[in-house]
Amino acid sequence: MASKVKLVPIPSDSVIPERDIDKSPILETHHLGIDFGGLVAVDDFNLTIGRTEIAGLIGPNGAGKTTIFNLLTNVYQPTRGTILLDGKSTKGLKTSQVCKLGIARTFQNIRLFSAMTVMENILVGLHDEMDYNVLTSIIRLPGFFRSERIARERAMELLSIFNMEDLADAEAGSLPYGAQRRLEILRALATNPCLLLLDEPAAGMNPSETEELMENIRRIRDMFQIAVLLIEHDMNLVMGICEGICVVNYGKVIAKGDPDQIKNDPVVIEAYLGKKGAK
Amino acid sequence: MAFLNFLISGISLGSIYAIIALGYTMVYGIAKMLNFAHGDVIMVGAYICFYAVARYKLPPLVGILAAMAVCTVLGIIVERLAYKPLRAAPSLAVLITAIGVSYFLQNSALLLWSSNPKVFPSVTGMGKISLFGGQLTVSLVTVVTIITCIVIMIALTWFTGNTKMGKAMRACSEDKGAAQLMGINVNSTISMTFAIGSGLAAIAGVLLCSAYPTLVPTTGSMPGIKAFTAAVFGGIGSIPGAMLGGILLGVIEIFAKAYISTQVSDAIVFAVLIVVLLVKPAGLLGKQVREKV
Amino acid sequence: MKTKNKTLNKTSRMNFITYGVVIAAYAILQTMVSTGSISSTLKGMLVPICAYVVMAVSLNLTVGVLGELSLGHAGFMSVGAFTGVTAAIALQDAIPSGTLRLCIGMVVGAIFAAIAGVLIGIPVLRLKGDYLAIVTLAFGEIIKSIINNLYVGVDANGMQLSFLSDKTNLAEGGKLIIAGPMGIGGITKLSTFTIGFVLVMITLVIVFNLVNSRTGRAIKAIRDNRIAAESVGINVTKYRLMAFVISAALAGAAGTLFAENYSTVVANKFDFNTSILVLVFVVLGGLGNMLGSIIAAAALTILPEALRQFADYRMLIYAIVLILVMLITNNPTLKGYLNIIKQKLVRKKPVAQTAEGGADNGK
Amino acid sequence: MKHTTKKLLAFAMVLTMLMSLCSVFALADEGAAFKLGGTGPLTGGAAIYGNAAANGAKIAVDEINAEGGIQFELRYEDDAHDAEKAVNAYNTLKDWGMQISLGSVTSKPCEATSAETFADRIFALTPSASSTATTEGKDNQFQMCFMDPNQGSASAQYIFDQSLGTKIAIIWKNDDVYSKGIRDTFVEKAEELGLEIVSETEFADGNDQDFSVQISDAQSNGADLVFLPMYYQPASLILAQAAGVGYAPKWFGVDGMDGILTMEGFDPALAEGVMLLTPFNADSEDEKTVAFVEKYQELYGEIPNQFAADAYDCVYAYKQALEAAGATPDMSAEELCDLMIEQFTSMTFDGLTGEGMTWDATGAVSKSPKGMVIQDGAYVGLD
Repeated sequence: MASKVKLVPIPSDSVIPERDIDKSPILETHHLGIDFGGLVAVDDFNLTIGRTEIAGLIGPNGAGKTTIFNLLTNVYQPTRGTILLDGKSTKGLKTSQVCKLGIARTFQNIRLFSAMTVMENILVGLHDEMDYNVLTSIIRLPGFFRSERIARERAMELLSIFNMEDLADAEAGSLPYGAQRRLEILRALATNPCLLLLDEPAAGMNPSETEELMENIRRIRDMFQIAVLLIEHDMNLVMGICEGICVVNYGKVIAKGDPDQIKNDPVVIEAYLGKKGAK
Repeated sequence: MAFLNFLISGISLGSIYAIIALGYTMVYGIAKMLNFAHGDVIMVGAYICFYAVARYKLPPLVGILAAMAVCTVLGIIVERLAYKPLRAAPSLAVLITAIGVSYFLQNSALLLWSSNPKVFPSVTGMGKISLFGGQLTVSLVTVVTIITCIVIMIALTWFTGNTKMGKAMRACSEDKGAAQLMGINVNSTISMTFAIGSGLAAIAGVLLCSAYPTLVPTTGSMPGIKAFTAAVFGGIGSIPGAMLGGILLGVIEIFAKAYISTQVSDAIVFAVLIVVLLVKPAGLLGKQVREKV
Repeated sequence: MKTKNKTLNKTSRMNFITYGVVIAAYAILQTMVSTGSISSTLKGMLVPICAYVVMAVSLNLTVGVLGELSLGHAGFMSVGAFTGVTAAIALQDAIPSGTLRLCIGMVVGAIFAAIAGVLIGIPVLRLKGDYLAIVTLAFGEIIKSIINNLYVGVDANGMQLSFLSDKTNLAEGGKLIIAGPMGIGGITKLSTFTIGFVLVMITLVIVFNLVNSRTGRAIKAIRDNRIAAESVGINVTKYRLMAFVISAALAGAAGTLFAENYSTVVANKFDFNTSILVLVFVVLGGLGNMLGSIIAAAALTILPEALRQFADYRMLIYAIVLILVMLITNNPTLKGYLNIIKQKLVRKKPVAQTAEGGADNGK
Repeated sequence: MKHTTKKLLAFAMVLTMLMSLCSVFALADEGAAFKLGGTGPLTGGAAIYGNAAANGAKIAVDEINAEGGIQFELRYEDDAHDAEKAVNAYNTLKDWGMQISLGSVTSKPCEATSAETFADRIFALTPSASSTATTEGKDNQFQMCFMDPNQGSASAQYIFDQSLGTKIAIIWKNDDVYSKGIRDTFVEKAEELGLEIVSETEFADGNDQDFSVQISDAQSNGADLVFLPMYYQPASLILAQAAGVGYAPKWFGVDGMDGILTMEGFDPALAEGVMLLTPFNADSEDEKTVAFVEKYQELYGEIPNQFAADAYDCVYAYKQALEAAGATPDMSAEELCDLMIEQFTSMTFDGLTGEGMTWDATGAVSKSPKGMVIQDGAYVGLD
């Protein structure tokens, strides 16, 4: 689709797809940083993501990628810098409030509600779509049934994206690994996000599954018109679907650009691909 | 002078809590279970010592050793029969079993030794030490209690730091799976922990009953709960924490009685515990583990 | 759409079984009571069993559904018992109907217990795991200590409260309701089995309908994975507190029901041991399994009474039964043996049926 | 699967228990003996009192049955010092066919069971539940011990009369009806008499081991007499700890203090000079008492305390009343109840715990407490 990219002005140096250029970016971070004790885990992290961009965040193990996700979702409060989601600062918000503003995520080590069914997992994601209150649910007023019915229909629609309708009643913890990863993505989508953060979505998948996943990520983006930021070690996936890539090492951005630029960037090759090649 | 007096009483009471708390904390550290029967092991220890010294006129030291031996064996048996089969079970199931064991020990004691209170013979003698021209009187029991507590603390710290078994214990409490892979026999290490904890409980029982010399089948329950509180106060799983928690709890209890109200002193003790945990959610010396996301 | 119905059916079937069991038990026992074919022992235990069932179900909401260990549930029962009974006594002249007074008492008890739940929940729920457990224990003890030192009287000028010693100075004709450590005495017994049954049913409706709603799913999500729940927009603090407070309120109502069944109530009744007793019901019945809690509460309340024939040994036997049940239901090896026995029994079932007639109707 | 296993197990448990309850029910049969029942703490923290009462009553019943006249069948049920369990225990006794009751041993449970015995018209004579609420407003509830208020004011009066002390300290048990009841009337009477209370401190269950603060408070306020309205177990700790810090005021106890000398391993020197009001004295030279103490020791290996003596007296009082009324075991509980009310309000009874006891219509006993002082490990009358 949009392989043409353009440089975004200061401060981010990021690239975003051409189609998003005249819209305001969905996410901007300015000089974001966090220290754990004396250790600087992330420093001066600037990134801009376009409305419908699929962006990649890569870097060697321990580079601080997941920490950046945790900063974006306010699991950790940043020591420095600001995060602007759709132009609004998320400073001081709780993780749950950030989610309500539109950032949803998956986790590197899958975090499903494993004792609940697949359907229930999605329904938890749809929590805010339902408008009845506690009293309505206890007395079972008609509003409860109406709201529940709509939510369940919506959940089935979401499950149909990955053809998982038949698994609706299965216990989430009993699903095979790949299905768990997919369910986690659907649960994130259920919260109606404008930015989806995927933490190693292809981990543990074989090449054909990865291929399918790439297709699905694109499909989700097109269907929901949302931005996706993903952490991934599988270079085929990253290079295959990401429009803009940000490379971090030791908590700092070392390169930004489109896949071709990254592939040929000597700093990246030395820090990341180079090391891998040397092995 | 009254202040000093209360402080000494507090440290003495706290030392007993601390020794009991050590048992709780060691078992928790390694088996991740709250052994609610620990308080009742104390009671058993005190009864054994009572019978040895008062009935069979054995020297106090023999009585203490007998109590330790019986409690150690009791600890191992209870662990084998009631806790070991549940190693893979959810921690709540183990908790309820421990409560069952506590009921069992209390009711066995009631049948074996009747409900009539026994007055515990002094194992230290009734001596007193007068300081500041008689303004401050400290009983010998108090001195012995505090010294014993310090000795046990030092010995345990040395044991866990320098012996093979102690290191195995620490390894098991960090990560049982990894310890097993390193060739440590996890089961026997856990049994050993129970044995040591129960042995300490016997000493605590003797000291408790020397300081407060009545003995009934429920003697151990309230000190048990207080010591459990102390262990959490100091940071459960931490040996110095149990020590600090125990002594502080004893001192706070006595001070609350002396300077605020004898009626609500327990409430004050628990309120202090709550405040401390709110400020330091893992206890005074506990390690704050950040959940990895 | 087919699957949707199946989900509904599966959970609701279990709920309907639970309602069914409770209603059937009530019908049978009530018939026995009215025909006089019930022993005084069992009859006397009907109301406390109802109260303990409500306690167990409400604690199961905290322990099983929310996933937090509470060791101070009896504290809320205590708050409910004392406030509810006080309300019922204070209204003695205003409202002649005992049942109405009891209902008002239970509502008052529930409200006060809920308030206590909020006050305790806010600090407690900042903690996790065993630390949370110990703090609930601490609060339970604090509640006990406070009520042990609380004096409440009523006279023409209204309610008089004092703490530590009786300074209520009641006017002529006034009466002291809560007398510190002596608790409340001379209570007119208002609780009946029917009211107890109604309270159990209300509790089940509240808990089941709560659990099977967005609120309940949010609470279960927090139990399963707090961080993931936050990441999908669940306000963790709010829902944890909500579960805790509802649980406390139900315990409060149970406390009033319990206290109104005896002529006297003291704060020491609702101590750590009572909290533990209720926890045993919950764990034995199965976490999150309300029917299990109900059966366990009833069985373990009856058990010590049924063991009276063993005289001195009864509490010892109770302890052994408790340990054995925990071992059998939780140890894989022993559970295996049990399954083998069960299979054998099932295979022999046709034989047994012919031999003993309706012997297995009881299942 | 797991749940099914548990459920099956639970069902099995319920079934067996229901069956065993039925079997208890079936046990009730009409015999030639009066069915006498009582509840008391036979387990738990207060088990000393319940067991003593049960043992005392047992001895009396065995003696009476051996005589061949009136026959009793005695049954004591455990109430673990808890109102709920006391009512359960009472109901068990009712199922058994209890005709006359020994109430409950401790005050709070007795308050609960007395409401039941009152409603069911079963006559009850409690050996030791001393709170006013036990008998208040109930015509068929009687006590063998004195009521708490009597003890408190009698103690204050005694201290005043004998000029035993001018500065008085009180240590009492904050969560105990018995202790609280005595303390309240003691303070009231002391104020009236102009006795000065210089220190008042409390303790409670679970907080009843360390008394250093209470003792220190009494000592620093210069109390020359310490009043201990409590049972003997905590009292023994107070005495020991006071001795530990060298504080030796006059000690004044109440009837619950009796038994302190019988504690195994207790050093009588600690109790030297302790004064108490008690109706029973195990060291008495009185023939009946000697025989009772001997028998008790032989059977239970311990010296009986006042609870045992009170329960023993209860059974003999019943014997006297039943004989006087010409009651027969085939009478219903209700018939016996009316007869007993009539008898107890009119008869005079001599027992171990007092001579010439009488009861008024409220159910309170009138017997005079004896002032005792402990000298050389034995009670000596104070008068």
